[in-house]
Amino acid sequence: MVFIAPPPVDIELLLPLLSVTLTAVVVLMLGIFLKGRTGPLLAGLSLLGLIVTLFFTLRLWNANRAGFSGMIVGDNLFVFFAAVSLVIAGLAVLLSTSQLDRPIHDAPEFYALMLFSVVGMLVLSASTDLLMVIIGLEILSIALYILTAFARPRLSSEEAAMKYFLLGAFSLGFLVYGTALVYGATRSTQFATIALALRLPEALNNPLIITGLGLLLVGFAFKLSLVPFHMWTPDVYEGAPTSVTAYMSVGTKAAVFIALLRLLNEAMPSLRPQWALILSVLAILTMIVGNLAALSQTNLKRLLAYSSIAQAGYILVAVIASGRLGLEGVMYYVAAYTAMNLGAFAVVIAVSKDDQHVTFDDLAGLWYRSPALALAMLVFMLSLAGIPPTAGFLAKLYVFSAAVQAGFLDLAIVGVLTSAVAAYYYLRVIVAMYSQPPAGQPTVRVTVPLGVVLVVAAVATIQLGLFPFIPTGEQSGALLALLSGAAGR
Amino acid sequence: MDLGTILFFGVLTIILIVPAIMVVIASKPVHSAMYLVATLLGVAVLYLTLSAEFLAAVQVILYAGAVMVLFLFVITLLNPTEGEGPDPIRSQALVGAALAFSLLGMIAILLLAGVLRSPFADYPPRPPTWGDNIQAVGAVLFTQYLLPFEIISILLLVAIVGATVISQSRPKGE
Amino acid sequence: MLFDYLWLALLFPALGFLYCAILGDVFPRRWAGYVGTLAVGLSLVVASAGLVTLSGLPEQSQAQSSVLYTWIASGKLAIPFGLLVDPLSITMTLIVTGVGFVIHVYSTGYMADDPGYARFFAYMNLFILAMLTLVLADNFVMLLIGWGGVGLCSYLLIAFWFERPEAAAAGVKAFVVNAIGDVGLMLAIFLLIAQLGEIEYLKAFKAAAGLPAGGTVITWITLLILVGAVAKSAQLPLYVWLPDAMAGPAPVSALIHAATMVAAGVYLIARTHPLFEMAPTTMLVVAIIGAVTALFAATIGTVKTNIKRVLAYSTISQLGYMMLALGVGAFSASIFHLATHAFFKALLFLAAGGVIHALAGEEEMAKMGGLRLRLPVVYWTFLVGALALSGFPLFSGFFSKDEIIAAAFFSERGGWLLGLIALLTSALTGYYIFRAFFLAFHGRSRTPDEVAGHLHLPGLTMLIPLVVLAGFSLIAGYIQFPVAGFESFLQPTFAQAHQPEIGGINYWLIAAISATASIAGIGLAYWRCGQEQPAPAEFSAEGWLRRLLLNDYYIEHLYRWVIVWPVFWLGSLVSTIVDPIIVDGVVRGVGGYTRIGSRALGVFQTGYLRTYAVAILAGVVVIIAYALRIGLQR
Amino acid sequence: MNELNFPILSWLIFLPIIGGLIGLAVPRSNPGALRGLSISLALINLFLSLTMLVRFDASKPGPQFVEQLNWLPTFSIQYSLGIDGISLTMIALTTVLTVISLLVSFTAQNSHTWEMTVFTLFLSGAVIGTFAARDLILFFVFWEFMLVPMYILVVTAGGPNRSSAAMKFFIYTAVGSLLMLVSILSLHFISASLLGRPTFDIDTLRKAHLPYGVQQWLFAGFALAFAIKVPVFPLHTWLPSLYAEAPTPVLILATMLVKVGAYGFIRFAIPLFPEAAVAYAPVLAGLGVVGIIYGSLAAYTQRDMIGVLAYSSIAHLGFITLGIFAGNERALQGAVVQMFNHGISAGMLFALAVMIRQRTGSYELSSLGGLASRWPAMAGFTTLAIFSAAGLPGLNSFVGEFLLLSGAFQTRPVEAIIATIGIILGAMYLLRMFGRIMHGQIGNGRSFPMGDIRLIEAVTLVPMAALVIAIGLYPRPLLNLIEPATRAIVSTAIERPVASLAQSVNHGE
Amino acid sequence: MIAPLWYYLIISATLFTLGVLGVLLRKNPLVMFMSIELMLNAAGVAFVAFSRYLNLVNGQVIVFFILTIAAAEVVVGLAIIVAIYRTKANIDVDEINTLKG
Repeated sequence: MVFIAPPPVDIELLLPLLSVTLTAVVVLMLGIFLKGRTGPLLAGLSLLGLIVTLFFTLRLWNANRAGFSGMIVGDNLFVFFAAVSLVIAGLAVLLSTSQLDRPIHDAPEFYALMLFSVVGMLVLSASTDLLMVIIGLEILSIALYILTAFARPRLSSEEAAMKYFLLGAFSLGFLVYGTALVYGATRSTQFATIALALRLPEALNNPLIITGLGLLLVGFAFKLSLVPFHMWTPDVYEGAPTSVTAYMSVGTKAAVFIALLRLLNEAMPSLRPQWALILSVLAILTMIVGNLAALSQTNLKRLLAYSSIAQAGYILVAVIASGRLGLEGVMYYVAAYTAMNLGAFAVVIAVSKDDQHVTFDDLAGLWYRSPALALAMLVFMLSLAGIPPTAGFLAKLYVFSAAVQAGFLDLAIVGVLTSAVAAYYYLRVIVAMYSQPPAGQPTVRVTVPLGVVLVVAAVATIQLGLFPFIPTGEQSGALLALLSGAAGR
Repeated sequence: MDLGTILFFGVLTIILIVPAIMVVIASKPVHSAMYLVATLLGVAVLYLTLSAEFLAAVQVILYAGAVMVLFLFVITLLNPTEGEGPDPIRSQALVGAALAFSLLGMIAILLLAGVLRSPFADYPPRPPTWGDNIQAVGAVLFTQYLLPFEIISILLLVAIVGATVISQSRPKGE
Repeated sequence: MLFDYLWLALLFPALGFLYCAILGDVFPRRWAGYVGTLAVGLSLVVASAGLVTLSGLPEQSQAQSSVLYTWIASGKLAIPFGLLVDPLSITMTLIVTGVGFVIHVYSTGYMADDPGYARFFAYMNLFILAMLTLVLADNFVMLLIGWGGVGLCSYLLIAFWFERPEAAAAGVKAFVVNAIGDVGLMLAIFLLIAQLGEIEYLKAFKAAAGLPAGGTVITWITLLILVGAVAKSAQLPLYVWLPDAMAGPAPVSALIHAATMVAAGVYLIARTHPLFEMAPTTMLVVAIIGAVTALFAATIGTVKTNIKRVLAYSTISQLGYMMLALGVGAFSASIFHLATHAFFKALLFLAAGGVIHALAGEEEMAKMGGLRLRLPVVYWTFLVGALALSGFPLFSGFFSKDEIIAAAFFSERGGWLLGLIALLTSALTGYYIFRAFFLAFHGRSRTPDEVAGHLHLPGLTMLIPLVVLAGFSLIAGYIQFPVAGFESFLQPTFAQAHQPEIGGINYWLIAAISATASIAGIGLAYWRCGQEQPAPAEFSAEGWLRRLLLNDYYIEHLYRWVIVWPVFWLGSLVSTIVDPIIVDGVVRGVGGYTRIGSRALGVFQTGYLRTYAVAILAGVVVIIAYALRIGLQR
Repeated sequence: MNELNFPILSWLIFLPIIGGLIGLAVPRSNPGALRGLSISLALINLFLSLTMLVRFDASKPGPQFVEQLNWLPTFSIQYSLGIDGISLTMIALTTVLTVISLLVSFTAQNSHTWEMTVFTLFLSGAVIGTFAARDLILFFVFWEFMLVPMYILVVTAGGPNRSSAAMKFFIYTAVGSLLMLVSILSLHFISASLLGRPTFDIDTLRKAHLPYGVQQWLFAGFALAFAIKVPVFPLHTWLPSLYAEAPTPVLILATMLVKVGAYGFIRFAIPLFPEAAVAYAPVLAGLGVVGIIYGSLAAYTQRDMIGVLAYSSIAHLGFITLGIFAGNERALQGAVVQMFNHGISAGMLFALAVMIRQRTGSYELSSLGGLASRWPAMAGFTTLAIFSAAGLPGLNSFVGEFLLLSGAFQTRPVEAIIATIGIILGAMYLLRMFGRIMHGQIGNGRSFPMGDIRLIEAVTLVPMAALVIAIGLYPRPLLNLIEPATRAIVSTAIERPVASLAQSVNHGE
Repeated sequence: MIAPLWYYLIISATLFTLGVLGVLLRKNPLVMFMSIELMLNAAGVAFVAFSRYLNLVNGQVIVFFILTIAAAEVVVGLAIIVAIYRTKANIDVDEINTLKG
């Protein structure tokens, strides 16, 4: 019998994970015991759990803990993205309560799964090991597969779930295979160790590593719906319940981008030219295809899906640029994108008659039916289009600044030109609201939770645009050093 | 490498790859499932040759056992008697196949080149230093991989909750 | 400064304009006429005072600048708002205010029944203001203000009866053709600024003396000024607007399109004569344009049947004379003719206006005839004007015109050809004006009975101006006597000019020939039109020559084909094809292709799960291919 | 802080914007309150700008009424305001036109007065912001934001094709301005290495002497944005369609929108990239001239008033472009004066167009005619406006045109001559329009119940008419205001680079 | 008995490609799913082979986790397929394409 020494457990670092998990379990349990319309109660409970978690998360500010043999880290980057993820989840919970005429069946499971997906996001934000990344991604993804199917027995919801699931699993295959190759080349899956190994020229020159990198990027690209790995996105976004669409459009991006950022900068800084090139191509394709495809959409959910593809392209530009501006750019963009995209989806939920098909007709004459809602949507659309003084503008400014500074002028130019194209479809939304007289649509009822989301999102969109708050704090030493090293090059 | 080894691995290759091919081309899902079991068992044998006894056992029990039973269960539940219909996007499938084979070629080249340049690819390798496989796995699993081990339980919980909620029958139009 | 009060001459018409424009229809309408007339009268008084002051000055200081303020200052360029008083400008001022005053008086009667009474006087006063600015300006740019202002008033007054499409069109034509002249003048000023840096007359002339005489620069400057003069003074080839301008009321034709504004071109060249004298080429061009225009317009005048149009072509012809005089260097003679012409042509127009007024707006001579007895005062005054115009001995036109013809023959810049043309024109002048005279006043009445029965007999306000102008037409020629009085008055202005000295036998010989020629013309007119029944051809368009003349030698057609329609076609081309289809087409094309690209992308989004998988695989293959390229390099 | 110890520029910018925000909360059912709010804010703004006019010291070099705050330190972006004579002129004009635009929109009975009022306020604030900003990003923020109220105005209150027109306008200008953003960022980073510190402040950036090759690219980015906004031929096609669809009262203020493009050339593109500007000047001046002729020709054959005015704007802005790129101080000064004048004369024409449409229900030239006999006072104002636009000597536009063309004549004679000839075409299309509207007879069977100019309408027209005449006769105050600023630009941004270019050519030989 | 590293890797690549092919060619989601299992197994083979040749046991531990993940995926995936079958009585992926464009 070999005695295995118990490893040290950093409970503070685990607290956010634990509290969300605990909330999820409590919600599940209550669902078993309580009968009737439990939705609002469980939503409130979930919100409470998320707020508590947010508290635990923020306590880690400037703590810079690494734990569990380098599996996760609790740096400020984690705190920021975890906080964003928690806010996203909170707003999504509020959104989900508002689909009143489409009650969420199985409320306990719904909220529990949502909370579990938050666990996945937290894991992703913290992980510094490819295995943890895979596990986090799977928790998040599996929860989302099921949430996508929650509008069943509507076929489109199930179809979306199946497409999402099969392609997701397909891409997982690439991700895992890539991990295997990286492991073969560097003897480890841990970022720090990989980076160390890659300092040696023989590891760097091993074709396994570049192949592995490529396959890993495929896995990430799928989750971020980068072109050409994006094709599931519009279908899934259309088919899923709108509140879930809203949630995954922002949540996945936030969590996966931070993981990607860590992988590239902490594990593979020495492969920067290679991944920058691959990602540049993907970014250019994404910005072009995402925006172009959105032009001819008539279903708002599909339109926003393509829009989110394109937005991911812009964030990716900041990732490629790296450096201080790039890092802050990703952070800022994700925060801004959260506010404006969730806001837009909130409006979509408010005006939609049918969970799947939300068209421009549903928006027609909104300006005359519900001016406040129309103004909020105006703010969100302008922000998505990158028009000042909204957060979307500053976000783009960040991205393009970072790109120009790092010498990626081509990315910046493609970015601005596609932004102009993007303006077209965002403006079409505005035209629908402001230009056409109402055609007998019912007056819009905005529920309290939805109103809260709208106000929070709109205020955040403008507030971030005018007085941006970018909490860099004392960055986790290693990452910032790497970043500044990359910028200095 | 002696002849016996070559013969052994030659046979192993056949019992691994042929069923794998059959998985892809068998017309009935139930046949595919059976061929998959064969492949999985073949992989377990591969694990054994690599001194991963623990994994081989898990592979047989968990995969060839539990997972495949689940598959067969679903297949019989759905009972898709007729084979697949005509392919509406056949040309596209051909493009896909071409891409897949080129992928195979490229990955094979890259892997071989990688092996050639790896400092550790000497054959035969040194015997494993970890001693008893199960003990070694356990030691690593509960120290270095403690956190993933715990967290993967959440994944399983998610899967269980998800599977139950989604496969519950519910009257339409509710 | 001596002439600081002179700006009052500008102020009164300005105030008159403001009153008529703003309050004219608020207070009783008649007041507008009184105020307008009074304003011009006061200007006349100021101008007379100016004349008195000027006469009291020694000759060498008879060019006084009085600067009100600096109008534009930009860098080294400073443009003052200043008045230049010298014999030339004071002469012009007197003509403008004097004739203007008389015509204002006349208009109070003539326009009495017009609904736009106040508006009319507003425009007229504005015109006086602009014209005075033009003649009193002490620099080119201020001249341009007056120049543009008179153009504006001309437009407004030609199109005064804007309900009539032809009047509105005529106004536009006048303004646009004059705009060509404005552009020429502006370019001349630009060239002056660029080359000399001066735009005040006196300084510019001094600076120009440094330029090589006959050089390219001075030639271009003068040619461009000439473009302006030609447009304003309705010379070939830009005369086309003036005949149409007769669509305005008769007093307008008298004041603007006979006496004052059209003479502005002549004034301009006289004003800038130091420049022209340095450019012999331009002088020759001026002379040729003048001579040809004089003959050309006179020939057309012989066939026109609209009484005001006859007078219009006559005006063009007479302005041609003045140009000719300028071209041959006889600046004083030109201004002299300008002055006499102002009186007798104004008289003729007003008299014609009396006829038209009486006939309720009828201008066609085919509907006139035999008015001698019905409108005696008009008849006699028209006769005086016609005699003066035709250069009948001892009438004002005789003296001034003969000086020009003599100068054309004997000046060192003249020549026998120019002289002959001038003489021929003189004969034609006698013919066409008396043709009109006879057609209108003699013979049998061709007026429809309902009109003839209700003649609007002119009142005193119309008759007195006629008589006054007739008096001036009689005596104005004598200001030159006893010894070149007018010329010596103008001497300070033209001191530096090399004016031809023609006296003695040459002058009297020419006078005799010219008088004979014009009397011959009058005789011919009497022979053809003086009978009870005029030659029937007069009112028809038989024969190629008559058609040619009636159509202005088809110059109008030429313009239409070469300029007007091409501009319109080009414009239509731009509006209908180039802009919406080509230029915007590119823009929309980009948008369209973007949309097509968008649809094309939609085609790939088949909804088939496996399509998406193929896309993913394609991405993988590309990335792995890249890895292959990189990985095997080293 | 500044001369007044009062952030007057910020007030000028944000008063209308805050007013607009408050206005959004005023219900539609209470138009009176909104009118009162908006017009009083506009009047306060007018008063503030007049205060600045009084307190502005034209003899002092450099920006005045400066305000500076660190806005986004991460990017070293400053909230930095300040004006010179050119900015002040434009701001004052904007405040005047805002008042007039609002008043006209009140008189025009339109179901969208509410939108017009609220978003006009936003537009006004944004336009003033562009003129006051001295930080490139701050400028860009206002510049982009400017599009939004205009866009909303068009899509809510516009004509039948409003969506596509507004879209073309937005996308077209967005393409240009986004490329400018790339230029701005490149400038920022390149000059950061030259200056040793990153900045967006234009006065500091001017000191970074960029290499000529870099300047060329960056200038191109700026020039494209400004050229689209001006608009310079052939980038103009958004303008006629926008004007055709936009609610006309708004166009009175929107004339300032295109001025921002010209202003951008003067304030940013030329001083920041002097050598490149000199090198590109022939092209842009040439395009300006083409625009004059092209716009005039198109205006000559338009079927409705707004079309004529739209293409006339293109022609007039062609003059301004020529003036800016003539490379001559007088021409530049003339261009600025013309920017001012065009605002007035075009504003007046748009105001009159609104009044005519209100009385006759149409902008179609073919359905109008003979209005002068029905409404003489309106005809009088129209006459003044038309001849002001035509550049009649003695009226405001002549001053600018004269300075502009006489200046341009010295450096670019051929272009100046063609441009001067363009004046003839200008007279042609303007008089054609005037004649079609005012002259002739009122179409048979038509009766127009409304009377002549009402008092509130006169209130909008008289100030502009007064400015037309006053500037025509006594332009000195305006010129004195502008001259130091233009001289500074010319001496640093045109004469020096020309000299240095010449020098380098000499060295090269 | 042990084969050279390249052998394992080639086997793994072949299995991986066969899995990819299955996803691309089959219309039955169950078979597609089985193909994905092939891909994951291929990765497992590579991991274990590397683990053996690097003489590091953690590769095997990672495969253990991957097996678990695969199991979880199977559970959920099969549930989704069953749910679709309930709704549509057909699970052919080519017949399920209401979402497109």
